[in-house]
Amino acid sequence: MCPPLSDAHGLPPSSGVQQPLPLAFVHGEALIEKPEDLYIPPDALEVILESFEGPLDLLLYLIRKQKFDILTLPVLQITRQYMEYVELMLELKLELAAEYLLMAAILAEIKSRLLLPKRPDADQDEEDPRAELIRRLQEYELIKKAAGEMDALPRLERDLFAASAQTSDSVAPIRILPTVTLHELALSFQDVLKRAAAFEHHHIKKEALSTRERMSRILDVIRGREFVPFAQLFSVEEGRAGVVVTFLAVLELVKESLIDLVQAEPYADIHVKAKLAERD
Amino acid sequence: MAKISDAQLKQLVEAAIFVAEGPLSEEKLQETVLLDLGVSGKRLSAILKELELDYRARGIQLVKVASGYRFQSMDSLAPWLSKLWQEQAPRYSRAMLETLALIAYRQPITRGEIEDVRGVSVSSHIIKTLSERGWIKTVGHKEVPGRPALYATTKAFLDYFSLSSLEELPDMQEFIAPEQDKLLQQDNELH
Amino acid sequence: MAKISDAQLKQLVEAAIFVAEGPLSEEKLQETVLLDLGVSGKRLSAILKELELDYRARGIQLVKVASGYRFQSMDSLAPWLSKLWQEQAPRYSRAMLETLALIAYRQPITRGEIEDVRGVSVSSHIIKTLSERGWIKTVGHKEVPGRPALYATTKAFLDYFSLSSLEELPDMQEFIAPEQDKLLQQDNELH
Repeated sequence: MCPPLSDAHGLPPSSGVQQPLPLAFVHGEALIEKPEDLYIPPDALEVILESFEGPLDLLLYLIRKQKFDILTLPVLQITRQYMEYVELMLELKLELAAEYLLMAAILAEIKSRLLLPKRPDADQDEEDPRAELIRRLQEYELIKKAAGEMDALPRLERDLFAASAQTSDSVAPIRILPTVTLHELALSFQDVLKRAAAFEHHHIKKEALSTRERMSRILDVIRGREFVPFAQLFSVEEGRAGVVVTFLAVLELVKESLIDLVQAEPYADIHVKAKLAERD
Repeated sequence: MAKISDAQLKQLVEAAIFVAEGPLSEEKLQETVLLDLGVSGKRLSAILKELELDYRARGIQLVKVASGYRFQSMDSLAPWLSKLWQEQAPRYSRAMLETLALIAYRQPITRGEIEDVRGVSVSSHIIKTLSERGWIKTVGHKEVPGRPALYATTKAFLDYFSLSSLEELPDMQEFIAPEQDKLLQQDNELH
Repeated sequence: MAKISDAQLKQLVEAAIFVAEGPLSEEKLQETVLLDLGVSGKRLSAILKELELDYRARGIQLVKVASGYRFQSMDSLAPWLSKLWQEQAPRYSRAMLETLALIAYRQPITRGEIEDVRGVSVSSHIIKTLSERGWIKTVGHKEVPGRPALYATTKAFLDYFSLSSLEELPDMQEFIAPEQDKLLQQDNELH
């Protein structure tokens, strides 16, 4: 539900930018009271009543409709009319926001204060009880007007459409590649060497006898030979660590299908044979 | 391309504004298509002015909105152009427009302050819709109990309404209380 | 609008092609923006022809593609317009720089050898990125199991770093402490 905006004078929706509600208006004026000679379907009345944005909006409408001046705010008449509308809303079982009843209370309070005779010793500076309500009504009217003007501003999708063109086929996103300086490159090299050095310092044996290296060496040893006795791959001088690395290298080579292990019969010597087909 | 002729510059700037996804500011033009071409700000402004004149009599116009330059259709053509789309342009309820107007004119503002002026509560749905459209954003929190969010409008809001700054909103002066005026000015200086 | 002047028709057709989401055919124009305006096919064609001529010297051009008319940027502007979509690639990782450094200083070198020195595996992504940048290339295969590729730097690499030859790379001796130097030598002997 989007009720039309009223015009700048606070009269409910005449010919705003948005669509007026046809049944609810006559000569640009909302038909709230049931005129004697015109039947308004209850639905339309509901729509009209629902179109108020709150108690301030309703009050403003009543004031403007009666051509009252906000500044003099005839509280007695306005309160009576306001209550009539609120009762109508209750009668139609409209979901009445608590704000409407709060406003009714405020109006009643202002009314009673105005009716009370002023005591002679009363503070001369005592504020007019209507002042706060008048200020609020003025402020609300201003924002209502601003909203109306904002709605009338030309805007995208409704009044304006962004104009665009396609790029020709050869337009392609450019990726700016990171820059690298020679200094960075040298430092990186230095870093990696330092790290490798530190690594070797702590694990010097492991590194010297690295599996990969041993794999290459084993392949080198068996190259061009038919069968190499398994034991020949090991050298005692390297000690336990060396034996382990060689063994791991052999397993790795088998796994990568670079060599075959051959045993003629159980408990016979194991021989190592290069998988020639795999080479080159 | 160390040097670029005026004719080439105009073609380049024109094409860039047309193919870019959103409005293009002069800064953005300098950082992208004009990069390394050494086009002075003065020369660029002159070219933009020329383009604006070139299109004045055409069906689309070069306009400057908050986030930069864009081409847009003449608003008098809207009734015919809108037939290109099946759906109608979205309409906004009075509640939404009044909330938006309050945020635009009184920013930064809290939800409570909006409710005080409107005399009714502001639904979360409205705040959510305005945020999702990218028209409003939270710019801070008010140092009062509950630290409510302070809302302000965005450049996208100005772009949507084809405005280049908040000052172009109708009747700005009436709405601005002195201290807010100062804030607004500060805000503009930041942009 | 029962009658539309040629000037108005041109503005409308122009704006429609600019604001439409895709190319607009003459039929689609007739069914949408020109609906009920009674514009003959001949008149529309003439207007489109005029528009095409109007834009011939501009940064964007009216072109007819399979599904209709659209405006598109002049092809010759592509290198500059592409910059509207430029993105900064993230900085190279340490792994990337170290790999490049090893290839530069120890070329020709296999991936396995780089991994041995760095102590971690070298991702295919790194080799791919460096190859795509044109800084490294495969110069052969090492005659060891698996015949791994031997990488070396390219002329483009030298050009990028303004070097005329690899000898101009900063001398590592300056950096390397004696014991590291020894290790380096050992390492070199293995090659």
